[in-house]
Amino acid sequence: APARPQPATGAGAPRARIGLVFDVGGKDDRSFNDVAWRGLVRARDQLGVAITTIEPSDGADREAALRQLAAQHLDLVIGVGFIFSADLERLAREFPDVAFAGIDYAPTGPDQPPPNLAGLRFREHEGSFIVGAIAGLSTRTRTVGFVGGMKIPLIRKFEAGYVAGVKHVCPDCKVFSAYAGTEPKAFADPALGQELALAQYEGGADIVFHASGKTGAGVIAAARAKGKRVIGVDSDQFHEAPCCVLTSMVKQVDVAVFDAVADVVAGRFRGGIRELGLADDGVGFVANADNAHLLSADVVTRARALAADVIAGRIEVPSQ
Amino acid sequence: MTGFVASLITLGFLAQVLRIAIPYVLAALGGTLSERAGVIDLALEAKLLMGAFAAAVLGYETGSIAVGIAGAAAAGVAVAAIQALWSVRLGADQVVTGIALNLGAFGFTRYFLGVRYGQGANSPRFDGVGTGVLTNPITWIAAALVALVVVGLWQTRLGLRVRAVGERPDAVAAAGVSVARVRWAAVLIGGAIAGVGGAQLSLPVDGFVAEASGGRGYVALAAVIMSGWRPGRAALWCLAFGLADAVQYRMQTHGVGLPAELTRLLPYVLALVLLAVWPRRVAPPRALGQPD
Amino acid sequence: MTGRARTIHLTVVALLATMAVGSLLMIVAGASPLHAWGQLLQKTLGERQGFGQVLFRATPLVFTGLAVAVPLRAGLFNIGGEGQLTAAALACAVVAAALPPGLPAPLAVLIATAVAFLAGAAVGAATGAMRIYRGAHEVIVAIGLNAIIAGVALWLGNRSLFVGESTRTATIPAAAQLPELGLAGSNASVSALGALAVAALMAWLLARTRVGFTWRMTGQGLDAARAAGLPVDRARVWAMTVAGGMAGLAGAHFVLGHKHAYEDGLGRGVGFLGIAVALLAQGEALAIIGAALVFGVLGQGGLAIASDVPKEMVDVLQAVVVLVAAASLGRRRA
Amino acid sequence: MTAPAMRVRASRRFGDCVALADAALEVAAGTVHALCGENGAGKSTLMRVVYGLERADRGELELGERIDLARHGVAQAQARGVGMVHQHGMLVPTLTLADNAALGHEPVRGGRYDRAAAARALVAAAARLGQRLDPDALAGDLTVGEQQRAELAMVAARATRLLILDEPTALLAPREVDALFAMVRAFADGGGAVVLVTHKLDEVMAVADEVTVLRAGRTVASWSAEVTAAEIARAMIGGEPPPPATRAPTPAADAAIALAIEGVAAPGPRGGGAVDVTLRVAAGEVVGVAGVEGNGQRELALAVAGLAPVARGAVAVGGVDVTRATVAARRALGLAHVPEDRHLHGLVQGASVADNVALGRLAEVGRGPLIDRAAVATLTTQLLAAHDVRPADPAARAGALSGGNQQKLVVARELDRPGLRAVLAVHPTRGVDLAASARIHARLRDVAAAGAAVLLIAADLDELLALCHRVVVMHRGALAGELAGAALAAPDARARLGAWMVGATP
Ligand SMILES: Nc1ncnc2c1ncn2[C@@H]1O[C@H](COP(=O)(O)OP(=O)(O)OP(=O)(O)O)[C@@H](O)[C@H]1O
Ligand SMILES: Nc1ncnc2c1ncn2[C@@H]1O[C@H](COP(=O)(O)OP(=O)(O)OP(=O)(O)O)[C@@H](O)[C@H]1O
Ligand SMILES: [Mg+2]
Ligand SMILES: [Mg+2]
Repeated sequence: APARPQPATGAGAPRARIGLVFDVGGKDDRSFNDVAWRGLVRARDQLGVAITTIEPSDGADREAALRQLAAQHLDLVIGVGFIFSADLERLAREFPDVAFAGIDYAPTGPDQPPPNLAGLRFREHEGSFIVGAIAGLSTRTRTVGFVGGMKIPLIRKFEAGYVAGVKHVCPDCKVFSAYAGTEPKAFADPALGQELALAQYEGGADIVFHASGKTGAGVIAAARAKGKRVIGVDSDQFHEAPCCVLTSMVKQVDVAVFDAVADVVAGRFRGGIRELGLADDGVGFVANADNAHLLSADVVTRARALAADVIAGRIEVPSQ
Repeated sequence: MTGFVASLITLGFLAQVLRIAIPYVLAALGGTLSERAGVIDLALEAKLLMGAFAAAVLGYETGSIAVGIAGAAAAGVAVAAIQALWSVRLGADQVVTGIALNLGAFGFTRYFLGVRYGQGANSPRFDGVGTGVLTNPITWIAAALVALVVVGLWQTRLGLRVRAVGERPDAVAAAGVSVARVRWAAVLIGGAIAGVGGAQLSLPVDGFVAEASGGRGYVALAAVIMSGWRPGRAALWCLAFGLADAVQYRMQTHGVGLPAELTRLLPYVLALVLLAVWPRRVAPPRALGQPD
Repeated sequence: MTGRARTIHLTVVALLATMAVGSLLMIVAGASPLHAWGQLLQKTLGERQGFGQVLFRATPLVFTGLAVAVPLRAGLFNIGGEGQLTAAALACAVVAAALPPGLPAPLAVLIATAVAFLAGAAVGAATGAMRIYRGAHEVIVAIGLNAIIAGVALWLGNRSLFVGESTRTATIPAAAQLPELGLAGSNASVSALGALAVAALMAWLLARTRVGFTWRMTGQGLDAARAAGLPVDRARVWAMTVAGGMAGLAGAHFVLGHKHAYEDGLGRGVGFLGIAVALLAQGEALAIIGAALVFGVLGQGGLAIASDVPKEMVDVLQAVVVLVAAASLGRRRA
Repeated sequence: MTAPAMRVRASRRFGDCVALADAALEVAAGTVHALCGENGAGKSTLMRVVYGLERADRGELELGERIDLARHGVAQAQARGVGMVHQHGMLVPTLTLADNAALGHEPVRGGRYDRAAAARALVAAAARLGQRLDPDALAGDLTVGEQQRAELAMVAARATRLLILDEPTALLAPREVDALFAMVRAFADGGGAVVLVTHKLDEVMAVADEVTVLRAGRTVASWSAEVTAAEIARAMIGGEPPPPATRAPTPAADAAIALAIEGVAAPGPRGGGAVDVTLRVAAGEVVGVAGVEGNGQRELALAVAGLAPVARGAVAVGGVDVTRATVAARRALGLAHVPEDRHLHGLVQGASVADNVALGRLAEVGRGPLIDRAAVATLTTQLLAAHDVRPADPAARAGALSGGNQQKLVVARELDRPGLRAVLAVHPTRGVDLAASARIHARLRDVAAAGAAVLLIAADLDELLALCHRVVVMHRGALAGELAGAALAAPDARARLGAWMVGATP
């Protein structure tokens, strides 16, 4: 993208310079990266910071992109995606004067991350558990599906929570599950997502939950074409298909990004790992006027109760 | 397991096979024409990618599917024109030219999206052709093109010249036919066909994503080679690839067989095993890769 | 034209074409070409950090460039650098992580590097054997192997090799890690020197040794070489084997000199770019160093000016460079 | 005399090579005109200019009227009744004869190519020449001779004014040559003009009414009256022709068998090939293999050289069985090979002369895993000088040498080797000029005299009769007859060999 440093609204020098590197799928994937971008834009508009973003094209490029931003000694460099974890640790050690934040950060060793690295994690399995329960309660065919992007532990978390949620409310419901592939491209292959979802719908599933980034655009397109229901991920994907998006497992990446920037601006940035779950509103599901016609009030009530149980520790949600 | 088997004998499955196979089929038809004329078509990947890109960008800008498909053909022709200029006119190495075009198309699509829409990985969404197979004009175009290429290659004047020029260009020249003109025609027509194949990668999913071709051009080239440079058979091979993919999706869905990382590899393993146990029987066009 | 005059001519034309197309792309993107080119060069050749990154990018390209050039000289096309690199990097990381503690650094590096070379070589050998003994086109075989290796590597990783929730293997011991070159803030490591040495070795091998001679003759005139009694089949399988080893060294560069572990997607794209590097260098082992540096400058420079021009501009420029090289070599064989 | 059927004057360079330097030719209607000259004299180039296949840098052309050479092309030439049968066949092997004949003039019906009409036209054209052919046969499945006859039928059907035959007899048996000349004669008698490109003087004497000689791209002589073969030869080479080849001394009767071919079958890729050949060549003996091309000689040679598998039978060099041995092992035993196709099997065209020498002599210039470049340089310089290869530049690209010099280089490398036991020479002087041919003949003689067994496969009976102690004829993959000793010197030797070549019993 012409990710030119965008001047802060209002006059004068920016209050901080922020860099962000996107994950595979890129800006406008209408999912994960999109939420991060929204958080950054809000920070730019409300906090008056200058932003620079890079959409890396492939493997070897990613670390170089982060490094490029770090070498400019920006105030904060954000890596969107677990894939940046190891690179962020190393760069944080190399550039102690730069603050780093990693979304979906997963520590690569037993050591504490360096003090200038904030790792932001989400308990996706908790949110997935709730939308799984919603699916289990809403299915008419007693069959639901899951489409993952790349088969990696992070996405397994979504799947595990989702399956547990379905089974919790409907023990004999069937759950199909499929992954788009073995390369990062699996997060950016809507044609493939569409085929995987169609295979599930045609196999009898009437609700499919996707955790596949841009690939999900194909999953949603399949739902639209089939007139079946779909569960979005990361951001509220209702507007991708108002006919069909039952709910979305939202992940407040935008909040996390905005907060990290706000901390830097306010001079209270601190490193360490923060994990956001249902309890922190870091993950959740969407129930509002938009999707009220798809999501019955009973189901919402039941889902809220389950969320309370999870928060209270009465339900242990598996993450793998 | 029964669910898996049952899922294979549905119309939906058939439709899926077709949907997946169309880009391969069209790329392979285009590749066959070009290679039959003696020009190695390693640029299929670029033609698919540019076709997908042009279809999405023009579809979005004009709101017309027809314009999108025409644009895809034009984009394929544009790539083919560079390829022909380099291969036929300048006598450049055809493998090198193809690889370079693939690299360039990859960069150009992302660059253009960045400049025009401020995002390198995705084109803006618009209403494409949907997932229907019978309602998708590309399906019908593809069916017509398979017939046209087969008939064209074996039963028309140009087809005869294309087949001749890939074998003995000197003999064609001695018969008073311009070798360059026949090659240009074959490469450009092939480019248009492969470009339309690209449209199938973006129109059904309502937009273009970077690297939408995802190696399909190379797989299509494999089909061309395995078919012995026969368009009908190449199309069948492509259907087989589509079939393998679709079966694989359903294996995953129904939890049959191997882990997802491995089921995805079935088409590749299949192709390699076939190549290993079934050594090459058909010789390539003799002048393939020779500048003149 | 003599060889040297042709090289100069090619360089000048490639430079002009790159500048013309690049400037056009810059203007379309709304940037001033003068400023953008200035920045591109300043941030790559004018700064220690940037130059270090150029070296870092060029290093694996030398290896994957050689991985294409060697078989190219022997008449085979190696498009399998990606898979060879991946297999090698995984093997290298796993073995390096399992090395007994207390092993002296040079020995650890040597063992890990040898493993990478051998793993890549094994993949290359399989490709070559399929081509020579089964008649399967090496491009098709290599494309298949690339996909299969990527899938199997991820499967192995997910099953047992990745640590924790990551897609990364265990970090290798310090003894196996290559020291950095000390170009502040860059990733350049001593593997850059290794690349120089290996390129020189390959140049010598091609020019002076029996096996290099056999490769060259096989590539230029397979039937004549066979009729003269050269072991052309074996030589071509060996060329692919050595090529796999070269790509394997690129894998070692990433594992030992950069990431200190294997992670999914490591070095992805570098195998393919090696094709362009080798083609630009016309298959000459020493020229590959220069070609790799050109690509390093473009790649790093593109990132440096990404805020003005989409960095994919450099992919287009790399294509332009290769096209110019292809055209200027055009009919010279006649 | 009426206006000529064709008159041309042209200049043409290829890079540094001047192929035509204002070469001129005039052919009258109703005549057969022989165009002679050594290899590389420019005969083919001049004819290709007339036929519109080659551009002239400068020149003029008349085909009944002045032709603008800038707009001239094959289609234009054909439209004016010019037809040409090319020196190297011009059929597309994967197409049928009918498709080949139609190429460029495809009959079309209802938008489609009308294959049946093309086949009918070809059959009719062949019938006019008294030939029968299968229009649906794939060109590549035919022997070269059959291909050439088919091409002649295709071309003759269209040519009305001028028929150009570029060295048409190289692939024909003597009887077939007679038939061809009868046809040529008939064409001329019908008012057409014929250019017969050749450097075989007996053919010139037999059929031509007029003769033009090219040398180094220039027209050096032209006769329309009686002329002797010797005069033509002098004009062709610009001096006295070299003395005829001599035979090596006859080896002793008890000389050891150095090259043994025992019941060998070596099928070709499309069938045919050698069926059952037994041939033993003693040390010091020169054995010739005659035959019309496509009767298994090529497959036999490739099998002996180790370049094609032997289906049945055995091959031995110096008493050692090499049936399954590699090429390298055969060479180590002292087998040398002057291949038929020097472009394909002889030299690596893109490599230097020195590399090409090293290629065949690695045993001498290798030092362990390395190659001794000084040794290569010494050996190359010595070979180039000894065999008069020009230019004597070890760094020159082999492909840049003229055909004759390329062949001299191959012969030098192969026959100037230590430990030579057996020599396989296939068409060693094809396409080589007289002086170079003489050197190659002398060289073959010398290695035989020095004790090597020589198996000489050649099409030219004169060459075989002059050099060989014994000549066998191959027909349909098997040996059809053999002449040795005095029988070779008998006046009916040529006739007997010629009869065997077409499968008749003399
Ligand atoms: N060399 C040829 N000449 C004429 N027709 C051919 C030739 N090869 C194939 N055909 C016919 O053209 C039609 C389409 O050919 P297609 O491209 O499908 O190849 P194919 O099915 O592999 O050919 P085949 O069945 O002959 O092996 C078929 O009817 C086929 O028989
Ligand atoms: N396309 C070409 N490129 C370069 N040189 C050529 C080309 N065609 C012919 N020549 C050269 O031009 C000269 C004349 O060639 P030409 O084929 O006309 O000779 P020729 O008299 O027909 O010989 P031959 O008896 O061997 O057929 C030769 O030196 C030949 O090498
Ligand atoms: Mg068929
Ligand atoms: Mg000639």
